[in-house]
Amino acid sequence: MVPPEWYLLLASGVFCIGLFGILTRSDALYFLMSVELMMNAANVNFVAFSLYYGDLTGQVFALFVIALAAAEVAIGIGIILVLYRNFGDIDVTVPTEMRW
Amino acid sequence: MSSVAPAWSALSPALLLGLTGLALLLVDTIRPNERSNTSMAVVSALGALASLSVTVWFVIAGTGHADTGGAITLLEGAVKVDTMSLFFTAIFASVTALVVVAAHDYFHDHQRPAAFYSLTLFAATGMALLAVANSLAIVFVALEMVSLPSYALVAFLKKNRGSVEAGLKYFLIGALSSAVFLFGISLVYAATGSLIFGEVAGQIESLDTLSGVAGIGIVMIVGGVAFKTASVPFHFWAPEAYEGAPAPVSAFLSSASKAAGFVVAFRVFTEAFPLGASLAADINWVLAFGVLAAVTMTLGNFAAAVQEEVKRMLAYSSIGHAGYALIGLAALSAGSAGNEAVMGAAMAHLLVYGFMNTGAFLFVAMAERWGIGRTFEDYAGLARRAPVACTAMAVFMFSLAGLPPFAGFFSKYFLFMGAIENGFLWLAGLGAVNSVVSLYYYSRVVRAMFLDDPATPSALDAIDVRPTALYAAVVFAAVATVLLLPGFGPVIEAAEAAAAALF
Amino acid sequence: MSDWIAIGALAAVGLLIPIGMMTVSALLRPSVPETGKSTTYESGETPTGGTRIRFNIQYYMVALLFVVFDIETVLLFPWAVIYRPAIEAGVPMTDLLWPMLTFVGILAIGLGWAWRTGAVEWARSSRAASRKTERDINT
Amino acid sequence: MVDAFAYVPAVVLLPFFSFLVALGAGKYLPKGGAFGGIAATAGSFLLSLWIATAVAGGRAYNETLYTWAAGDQFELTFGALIDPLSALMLVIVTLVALLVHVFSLGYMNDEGETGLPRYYAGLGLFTASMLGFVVADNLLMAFMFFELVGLCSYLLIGFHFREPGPPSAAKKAFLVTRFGDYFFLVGVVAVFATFGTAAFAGEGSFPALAEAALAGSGDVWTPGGLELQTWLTVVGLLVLGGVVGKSAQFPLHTWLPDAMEGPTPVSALIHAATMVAAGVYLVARMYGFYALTPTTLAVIAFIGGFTALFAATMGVVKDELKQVLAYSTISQYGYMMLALGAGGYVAAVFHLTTHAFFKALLFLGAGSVIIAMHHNEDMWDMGGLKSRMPVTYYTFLAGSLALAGIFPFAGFWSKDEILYEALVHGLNEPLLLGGYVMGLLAVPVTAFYTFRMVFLTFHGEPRTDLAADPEPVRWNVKGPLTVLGSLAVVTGFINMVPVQKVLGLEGIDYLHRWLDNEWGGIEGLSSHHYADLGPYSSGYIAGGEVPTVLVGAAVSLGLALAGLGLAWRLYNVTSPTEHTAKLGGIKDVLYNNYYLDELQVWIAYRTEDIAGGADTFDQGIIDGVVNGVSSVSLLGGSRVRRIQTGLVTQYAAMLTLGLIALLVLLGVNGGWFL
Repeated sequence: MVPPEWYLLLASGVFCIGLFGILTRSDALYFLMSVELMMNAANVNFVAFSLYYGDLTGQVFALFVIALAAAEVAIGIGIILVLYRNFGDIDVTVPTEMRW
Repeated sequence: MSSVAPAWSALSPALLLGLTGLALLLVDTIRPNERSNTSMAVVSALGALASLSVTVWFVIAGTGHADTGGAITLLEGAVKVDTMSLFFTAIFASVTALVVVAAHDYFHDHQRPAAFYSLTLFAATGMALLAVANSLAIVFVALEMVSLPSYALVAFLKKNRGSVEAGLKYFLIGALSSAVFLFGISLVYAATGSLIFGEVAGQIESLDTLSGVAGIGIVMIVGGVAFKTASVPFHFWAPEAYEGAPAPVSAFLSSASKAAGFVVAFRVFTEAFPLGASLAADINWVLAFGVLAAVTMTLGNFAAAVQEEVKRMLAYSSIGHAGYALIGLAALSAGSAGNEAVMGAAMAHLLVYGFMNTGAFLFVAMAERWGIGRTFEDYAGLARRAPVACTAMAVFMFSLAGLPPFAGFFSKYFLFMGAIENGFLWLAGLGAVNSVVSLYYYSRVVRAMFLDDPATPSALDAIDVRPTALYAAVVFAAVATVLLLPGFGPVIEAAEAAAAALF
Repeated sequence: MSDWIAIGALAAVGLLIPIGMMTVSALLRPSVPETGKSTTYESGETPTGGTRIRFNIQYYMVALLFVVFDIETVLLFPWAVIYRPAIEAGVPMTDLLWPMLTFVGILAIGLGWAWRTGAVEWARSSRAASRKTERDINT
Repeated sequence: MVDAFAYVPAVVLLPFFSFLVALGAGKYLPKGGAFGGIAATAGSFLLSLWIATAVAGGRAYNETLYTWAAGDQFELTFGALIDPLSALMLVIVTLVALLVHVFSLGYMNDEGETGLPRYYAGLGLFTASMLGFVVADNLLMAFMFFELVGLCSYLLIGFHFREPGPPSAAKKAFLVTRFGDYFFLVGVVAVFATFGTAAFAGEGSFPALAEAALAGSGDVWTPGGLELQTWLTVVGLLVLGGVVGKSAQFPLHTWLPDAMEGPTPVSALIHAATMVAAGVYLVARMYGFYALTPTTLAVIAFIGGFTALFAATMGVVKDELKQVLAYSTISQYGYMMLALGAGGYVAAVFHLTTHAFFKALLFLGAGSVIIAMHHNEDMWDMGGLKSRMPVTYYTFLAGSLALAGIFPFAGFWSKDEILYEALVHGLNEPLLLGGYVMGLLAVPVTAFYTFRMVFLTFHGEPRTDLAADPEPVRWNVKGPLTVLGSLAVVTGFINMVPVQKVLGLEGIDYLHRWLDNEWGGIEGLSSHHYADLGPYSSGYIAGGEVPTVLVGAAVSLGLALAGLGLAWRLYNVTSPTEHTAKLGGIKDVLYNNYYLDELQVWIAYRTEDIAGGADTFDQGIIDGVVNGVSSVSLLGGSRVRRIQTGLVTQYAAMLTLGLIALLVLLGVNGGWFL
């Protein structure tokens, strides 16, 4: 059996890749994908430790997370659409009318 | 209570809110082309009020109270109805009712207002669910259930660049924060093997080598909570979202959504990560909340002092108030008898804040409805045209500033007092200094409305309509703020009882 | 450990075969460059306009609805898996059925609302209509 | 018989109803709701008299009337505490409020002011809050009404809100007093934290608990193992912050002169007789607590003495009638603080009483002059009003004689007693003696500026056409002036301690006996008890009590007369000049006289220099500090807001950094990385 630390390392790696994407990309779609990556990193943990502890909660919760992530993407795409209509771009650094 | 009714009926406040939202969708499905703004508003307000009355009835009947058999748990312990959940559900339902009533006038010329009402009610359902959550899984699902409609609500004015920009920023920061939150939950699950609060608490003390994992997880959960409560450094979305969103939505987010964040924080950090056990595992989250509270109230108040627009000032002031309420978590110490007093005071502050802050934002909604400008100068002389509303606004401002004898003074007083009793003099002192700063910018509004002259004589001619429902909501919020003076005794007692059940 | 060798071998073979076939064909076939070969493949039609056209907005609407409802079905599978064993273990039918019916019911209300409010009505957009007539004139 | 004490809430509520009536229906009432206010304050006054009679009948009252909120650790209650002190204060406040209401008919209604309902509503609310403050039976309730009083003064000072001056003066008054109030609030919290109660009187009251704790019995909380005496001193000083703000003591006195922008009756009510009195009253109310901490008492005495002198010197150079009165108010409250700090509880209350009457009188007299002068307040434009408005002149003169401390007017008795107390207690306490010397030095200055004002205003020849033909005033102005004028003459006789001591007559020090619970009162709230607690012992000069009394009285009266005489020489001429140096140029004056004049001029110049310096200090340093603090806050705010750049990716970055910072903080704290 794979030691649980490895799963933790994998999940952390994926999470950090997602975070890196968020910090470096200004395209809204990349932003969404990066968030998905971070959520799936959490899912790796859930499923792995569900197996480790012999407890189904983690797996079921991972399913819920997938569904919620999809819903979040749906909302996100909707907002990106109206963003494009109003600002003519999906670059998230463009709308800076409100600040300070 | 629980002996005569099935146990699931303890969830009826949340269910009522959800069913009302669904009913609105059904009605709109059946008659999609009729613009029935009024009936929609009435139905949603009735739903929220029904939920409120059931909640109040439960509180009076003692549902979930220790005297009547203790908290009611459902769904294998994932849901728990107790006094605190009812207390917060009352806040959510009241704010929702105020907001939907006010929205009736705000969206009077909107094409499809039905979506607004159902989204608001779905978000309220999520909040009510948050209040009863007893498992990290439910917490996350309910949190998303609050967040997702909120994103859509902020961006509800699809053709308004401000609204869209606000929605985008809110969504992006929100998505990032919920991912962080989720990862935190997964780490806690990895360390303890459970998501139910009680079981997590049982494991925390005996973590041994995994305490670092759990610690990182807990800090990430703190982050998720801080996002929902708009606390520094997760607050960046708040000024923009509150400023750009339609004002009723700002009211909803800054009052109800913030309270929802706090109910999660209160429950998670007392039941899942109890202080004594956390300290034994070297996870001093009180320190984290102390830092957050200090930074949050300072940043919020100082930034609010230099704003030019009233709505953005209110946004920052709302951040400052999150800092005050965080004292409820930051001023705890293991095993101290004063813990319930300080947390109870924070809850009472959130209730009072729910009314006064909602009222203030709804006043801004009224100003937007009239079409006068957004800055302090644009409010000059407003009291001459709208004396009742301006008096109400003055009540909100003074109460927010914590000026005696308004209700805001009492809640803040009890809060600082509790912090001092628990040995956190520095937090209370910082809070007092910040209150002084806050008086400056709140009184600017009052001065503009009552003492200043309008820039041009015709500046106020825009006020030609009397939005009845908005007026009603604002006045009702003001009356509630005032009525909380004599009613503060029962409120603080209920809050302290709710907090006592947590420790 | 031997299981992993098999998997590794399978992966190696899976990679080698297509790469080998492409290499061999590239070596054997004659090279005859021609404009018709480099144009976009449109099922035999002559392509019109650029490739960077704006998609109809309703394409996204349908895609959104699809994503949401598709993913929700993920939650149906575990339920379906335990349904029969649970019945056999003596759990009352209503306890099993009602939650899922409620869930599907809520989804149905949402879908119905989206449908009735025009999210899936394809031809109502005036821009789409005008574009369609335009293309008809061209052909 | 109906119990008088059952009507205590009514005393407070009557003016509150007049506030509601004026606010709600003032527009439809004749005179903008003035009569409602007059009726309400008259009712309150009569009830107060009845209550005072009941106290004189040997009874007292200390009840919790309403429990607002009862928390786990502490509770908020409303109650009423009626003892000789509060009964006396009730009578003073209601009487002055009644007279001010009547006077307002002349000053506001007859002058055709607009916004009268707002004005009378403000007066009503103000009176109600002040009365609530007076009857408060615990510190928290007192604090709330204290704040309300501040709010009302904000509303009333800024009454003429369309002009530039009043709103900013109102804001300043509000902010400066609130600055003090925040210390007060912290003090209230500290009292609660220490004793678990904020009640003023009774077995479980906080002064009693403090006394017991100092005596070694009883257990109270102190932060961080601080020594009890030190902590009590800190608490006392915190509460004193509010007092210094409200009673306009150095360095928080700056708001009061500005507050003269308000209508004159408001100045009379707020800045002479009641609101400013609130601070002093509060110290008197919890004197059982202050008496326990010698350091606090010394601070109070020193602040008081310094303020008395400092403000008096500034009064010398002011040209506007109300400005002179404003500085004299600050100075007189300095005397009261000096008395309290010197252990002269009765003397302070005595001066509070006499001052309330003669200062209200002077303000109303000034109001009368201002009506006559069509709202010109510059004294250099007046002159010769004596023959044209005799009622105003003679009442004003009575008030001035009282203020200057001339025998036998009210102010003489009370000021003399203050100085006496400071002297006999100060002989063993250097700091207190310093206070006494400053108080004594202020006496001639006070007499000088008071009579400079009187002579410039009423004597000599009219210097402008306005002064030659003043507008007449009606009964509603003269009536209150007459009442207060007689009071200014006779109030002093309620407490003739020097006479008693010198002649050996027993029992004519009525106020002493009143405050010593001789007729009735509450155990532990008597001047006798306070004297037992106090840290001071008495010393005498010239070999005994009687000579000390005589010497003290003679010195202060002599100094007052000297100041009066100086003013007489410089200003009681047909055409006084601002720069008195010209007097020296008159050739026909005798050499000796010339020399004397030179001296006078030199003294006047030096005084003016000092006064000018104090004024500069006041305007430059104190205001500078206040402004500096606010601009630093605003600067901080505008720096802070810059982190909100509007770029969402930067938000994400800062959010991540914040999270990492939290992780590192907790990690290092919990030792995860080890």
